[in-house]
Amino acid sequence: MQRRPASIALLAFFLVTVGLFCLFAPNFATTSNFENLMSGFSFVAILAMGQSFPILLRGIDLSIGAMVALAGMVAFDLTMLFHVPGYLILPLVLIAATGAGAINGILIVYLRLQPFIATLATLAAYRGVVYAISGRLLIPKLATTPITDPWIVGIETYFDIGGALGISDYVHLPWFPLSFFLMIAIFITFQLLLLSTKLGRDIYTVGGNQEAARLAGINTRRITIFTYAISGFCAGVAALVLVARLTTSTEALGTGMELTAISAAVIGGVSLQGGIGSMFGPVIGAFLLGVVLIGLTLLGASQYVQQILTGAILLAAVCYDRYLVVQRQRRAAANVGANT
Amino acid sequence: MIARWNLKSSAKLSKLAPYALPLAIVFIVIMFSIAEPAFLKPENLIGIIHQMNLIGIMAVAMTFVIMTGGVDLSVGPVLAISGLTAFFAMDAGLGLPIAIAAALGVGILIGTINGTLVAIFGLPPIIVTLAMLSIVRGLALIWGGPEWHLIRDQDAFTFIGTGHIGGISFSIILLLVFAGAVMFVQKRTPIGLIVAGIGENERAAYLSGHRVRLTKIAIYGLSGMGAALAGIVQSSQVHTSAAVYGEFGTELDVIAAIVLGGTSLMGGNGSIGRTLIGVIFLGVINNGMNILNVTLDIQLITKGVIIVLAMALSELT
Amino acid sequence: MNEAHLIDAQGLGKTYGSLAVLIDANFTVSAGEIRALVGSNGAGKSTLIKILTGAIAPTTGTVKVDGKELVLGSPTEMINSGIACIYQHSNLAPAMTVLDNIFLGRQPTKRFGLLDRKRQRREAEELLQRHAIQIDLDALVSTLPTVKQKEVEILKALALNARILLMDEPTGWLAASDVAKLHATIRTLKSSGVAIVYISHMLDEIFAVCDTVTVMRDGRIISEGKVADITRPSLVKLMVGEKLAKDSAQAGKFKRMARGTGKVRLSANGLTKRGVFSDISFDLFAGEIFCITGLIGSKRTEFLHTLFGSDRFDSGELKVDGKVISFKSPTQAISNGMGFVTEDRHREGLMLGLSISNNLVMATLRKFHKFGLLKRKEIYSATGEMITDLNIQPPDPIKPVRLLSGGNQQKVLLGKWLNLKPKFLLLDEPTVGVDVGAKAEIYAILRAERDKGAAILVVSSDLEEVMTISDRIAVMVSGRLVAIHDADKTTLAEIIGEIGGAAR
Amino acid sequence: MTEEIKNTTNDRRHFLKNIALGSAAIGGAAMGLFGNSDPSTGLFGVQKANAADDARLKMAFIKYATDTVSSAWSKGIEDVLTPQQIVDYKLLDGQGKAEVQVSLMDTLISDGNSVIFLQPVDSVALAPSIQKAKRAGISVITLNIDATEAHAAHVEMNHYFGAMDIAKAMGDAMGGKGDVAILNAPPGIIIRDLRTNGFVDGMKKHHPEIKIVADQVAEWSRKKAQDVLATILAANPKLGGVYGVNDAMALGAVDVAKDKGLIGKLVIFGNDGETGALESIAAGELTGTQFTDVHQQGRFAASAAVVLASGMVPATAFKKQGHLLMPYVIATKDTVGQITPAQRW
Repeated sequence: MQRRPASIALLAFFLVTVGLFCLFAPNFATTSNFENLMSGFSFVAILAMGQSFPILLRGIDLSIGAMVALAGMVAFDLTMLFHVPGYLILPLVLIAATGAGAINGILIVYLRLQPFIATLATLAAYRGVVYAISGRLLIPKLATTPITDPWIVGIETYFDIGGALGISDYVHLPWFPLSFFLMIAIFITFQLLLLSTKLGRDIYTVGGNQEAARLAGINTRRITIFTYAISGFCAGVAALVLVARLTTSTEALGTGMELTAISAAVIGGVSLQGGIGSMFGPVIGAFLLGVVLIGLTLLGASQYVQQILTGAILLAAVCYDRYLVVQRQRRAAANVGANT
Repeated sequence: MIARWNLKSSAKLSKLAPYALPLAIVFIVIMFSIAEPAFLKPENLIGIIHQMNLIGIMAVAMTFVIMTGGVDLSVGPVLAISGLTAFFAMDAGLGLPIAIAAALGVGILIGTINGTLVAIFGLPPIIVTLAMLSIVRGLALIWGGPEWHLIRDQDAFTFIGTGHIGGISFSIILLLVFAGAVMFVQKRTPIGLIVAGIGENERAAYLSGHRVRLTKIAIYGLSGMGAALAGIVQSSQVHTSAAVYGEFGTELDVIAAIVLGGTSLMGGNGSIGRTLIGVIFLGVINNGMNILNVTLDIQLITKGVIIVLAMALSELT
Repeated sequence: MNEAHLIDAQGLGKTYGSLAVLIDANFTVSAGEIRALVGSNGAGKSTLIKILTGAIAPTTGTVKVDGKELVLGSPTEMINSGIACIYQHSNLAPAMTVLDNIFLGRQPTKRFGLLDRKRQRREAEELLQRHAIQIDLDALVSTLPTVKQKEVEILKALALNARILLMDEPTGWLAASDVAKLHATIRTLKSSGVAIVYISHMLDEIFAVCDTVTVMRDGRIISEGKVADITRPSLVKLMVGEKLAKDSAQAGKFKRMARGTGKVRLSANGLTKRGVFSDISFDLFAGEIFCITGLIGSKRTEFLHTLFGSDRFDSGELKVDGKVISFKSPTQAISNGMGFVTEDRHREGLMLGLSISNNLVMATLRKFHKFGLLKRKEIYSATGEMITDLNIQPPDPIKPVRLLSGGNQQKVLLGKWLNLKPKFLLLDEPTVGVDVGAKAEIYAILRAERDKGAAILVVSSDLEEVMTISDRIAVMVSGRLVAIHDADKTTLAEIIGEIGGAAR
Repeated sequence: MTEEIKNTTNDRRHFLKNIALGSAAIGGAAMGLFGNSDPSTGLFGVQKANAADDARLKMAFIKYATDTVSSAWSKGIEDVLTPQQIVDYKLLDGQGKAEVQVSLMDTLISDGNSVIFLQPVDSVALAPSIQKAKRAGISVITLNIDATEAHAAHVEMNHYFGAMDIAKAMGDAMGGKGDVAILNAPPGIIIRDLRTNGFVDGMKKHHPEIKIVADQVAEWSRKKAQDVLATILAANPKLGGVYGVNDAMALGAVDVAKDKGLIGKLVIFGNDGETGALESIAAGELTGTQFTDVHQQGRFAASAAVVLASGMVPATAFKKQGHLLMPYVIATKDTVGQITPAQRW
């Protein structure tokens, strides 16, 4: 069910791109490169999945970059300033990030702000909070001290699946980073949520036809707040992955990430019209961006060219999405005709 | 007349809403001047306008786009590439008029491409201009490289950003003239009405015989031109041009100013005059916090909270 | 009718500002009853339905289901009480499957809010079987033809285990064979004790499927009774009321100007748009009001759009003032002196946030500028005159149109095109949601325009209106013009027969 | 950090010792700031050292973001690497984001580079990547911002002491009293802290009577600096000095001073010493700046890279990285003439 030509086309495009780079980019088809891809872009995929929820409701969340920084700094402060054990930090960070996301939703629902404006305001405000609570600025020594808490740093662990299965003699598998499995876990959870729970169906309903949802007795306000909270939650997970990878957090963490996440979600076929899209698309979208960036770097293309190409892919994705809509309308019109 | 009617009508609509922003400005000004009397010095007040010059020009130019329910995220890189165009044109020995025409032309061209993709192909403006943001920045960097290009011995060009006429900074005059011209277009020509009509009800505007697509392309072109003009002014003010100017966040400031001025992102009626008030509002906040030597964290938090409060107020009244 | 009432509404009233759209309505339906709710446009049917579905709260009155009083204005409350509605407009989530849409907002769940997919499918299949409907449960709704979408809507309502089912023009988009199937379904429902409120203009359908009938007019319930006890002419008479007789008599005072001045302004010859309408031919004369009537879904609106250039026809020939032409855009039509008062004034007609004045000049800006500059004095005087002429209330040019009553909004929309001094005026349902007073004013305006020599083409489902204003009447059924009459040589009964009966 | 710098004197011999080998090579390259030697001559050829395996060497520079200093470094690096005909060199942009730099590091490591030049966004954040590079046998040379993980070499402008000297020079020019303002970078980057601390400590040490009345963020930008300084001047009309943490911000201050007729009255210092700033000094507008020969800094780094790539010193041999603090001059109207055109960037 929910099978759409868009996802298949996207997957095909992704595979072709990977194939081309494997053929032409030196050192692309190596296990270490795929490790890099997985560890470098899993968190982007997580953010893109989070961003997809507001977009499914015809909203947008511009504040995820600031929320990543906020969550990162909360983790930093808890461990470096307050020496809270890691097993407590992880849930606390996620609660903080989810709360920040929920605040976005509350502003949108109860103050009736447009999502763009509400999250534009919190984009500034959360970044301000990051500077305000930054333990690095408070105690400069901490700026050069890495985080060592095993619970946090442990997120940056690699698993030798091939070795564990005893097949490494036959196939050379990359080691999989934990962040990749986190991403997969979130993917499965969200996909399950969207496709197999009432809540998920309600999200699609509200996004697809808010009036119908209201008439069907769905609490649209609660759903709206929930989607922005999810976006915040994903920012929290991404922040933990980043903090583990960097062994610190910076005030500027996450700058501009909202645009990357929106791009990945839109490339992944999540429609700005609301109610259309799954979690599969954003994940592929994020890794497509990753493949292109890494592949072009290996080919020695200027990074400026990469920016142009990223924009072009984004444009192509919306064009294709638009093309599908037009096709659908044509078919619907033809159907009506056939029945009159 | 028509525009005055609009203003008056919204005044009747709800007594508070149209005055909320000016009142908020007055309130904030009073707060700042109590905290730091120097805030009220004439040179500081003029300084506020001077500082919001670039945002002001871009906001004025983008107001029409927002009025139609669109948005233009690509203004930052357009600002950069227009500065580069002016520099390279002058570097090649072309005269100032040609340099400026070329710079504005580049902005108009990019805006027109945005407009075409939005109006003809029906693509979502936010994504089109986001993609263009990336593409234009890439082009600017390839073309201009990472360096700052010093603009030397171009007195006429330098005058644009730093000169004075009768004691008033020319860049302020430029902003006022540009805003005046766009305001004139909005109030005295049919265009303002058509744009508002498209924003209110695009289908009805089409059925009223207006060239909706052409109008949309043109207003994105205007937005591009505004960004290009801002690029010229900035390059003139800082005597350099560089591909990295108009960094991320510029477009958000511009949009915030317009929306604070009361133009809804959903489209509909708007006014250049009120956009300028929105610009001044942001300018006063920034300037006041700088003059009070407030740290960056408080500045950012205050800015976010004030935007939320201002918007919530105008929604609720 | 003697059993306990399943639904019992007493003293319902609804006013918008000064306009009362529903007045002291008492409405009761029993289990196993199929109740027809009829009345011309603006009679208050939709308001009653909206109150019963919780979409709006009434100004006065109570609603009880099974003797229990309900909190009004809450869709959830109404759904929980077993009231479901099939609307004219789609209320589906287009990007979701049929299965999901049937259970929209109330999918069966297991623990942890997980969907019970098996149960959902089983229930849906039972539903399909019980009502003998065939549909692919896994198809996306957006890929289905409109008729199938309607079935999904019906299934959605049925799946609510609704005991009271409101159907608002359920057959508007259905083909004849589907109508029969739907009626069979409705009878099945009736036998299982469901109460059905059936709203339709189709008298045939009412006589075919309904037990009882409630007639509404001008916001009031004026008659209730068994269908078996009533004849078709007497029902029609109840619907249109004494007023029509009076108005018709009055209309008699106005000269019918069939074929107007005798000069053909617009001539359609075999106009066809594949799958929408076909082979439409007629002449429109200067100085006449030509009405096309028919049911919702008979493609009259689509036809007007192709005349106006906002849509294209595939074949046929359109002559305007003797020249063969097909307008490529509204701009072109307007510059040829054609105006179009669209049906949905909120979606296609007005800029609600703009002032009366701005709306009035919206279609004629080219007349109000010189060298690109607005001639504001002229706008001021022209809109001032127009406001006075049309008696737009309040006469405040800067008032946003959003704040006006429906009738005044409609007058603004009309005035926008009158500014054009149109040679042709197309009007699509020109008096929907307009109170009686404004209606009369609008009719007077139309007659005045006719007398000035404009060729006026009105599309209306409101037979009262058609009989009142038209010089000639055409009947459109499923995309075809089935008859054209001179207004003074036909009768209401004949027209109703052609609309509802003859076609099916 | 400060302490570490004090211990590591700004003596280039310290650097040479750490580099351990190839003193001749570095000697040629590092002939001294104001010498006129061609830095690319007299080097050990990597050609020679690697002649046997005929493989091309890959080197890359991950810059902080797109700015003038990085470009000048890159140019200096190319000066040295281009004559080495078997070196492929590329320049990558970290976009000011730690996670981008980490990802680029990963890519370069799996691409088999032999030396990576890096200006880390953050000292700690890039440490794991540097560790990973070392495991892969890749030498990492950091520029300006040190990393907490030990690596092959670190070449740094002398931020802290330079800023102290600027404070001294500014105080001297102001006659030992008055108010000064700082046009600063956003917090969270080490260069900002070093320069600000150096300046504050310098004022305390040399001119305790001078008060720092404003410290505002101008985001490295000339335009923002103009706006911020104009505002600061409104509140502090008697302001005597302005320190721009980079030259762009200092030039923004000059623009304001020009506009308000304060040239000559307002003492303005910048940092880095890019061409525009030097011209401004010569024209008597900007009071001074800390000039570092950034090309030379790039050449030093590249020379070290060449030595490392020759394979005679394994990257793993470094327990603690070689450390070079670049020599600098406080360029003022009197000294600016000594800086030759070749040294300007």
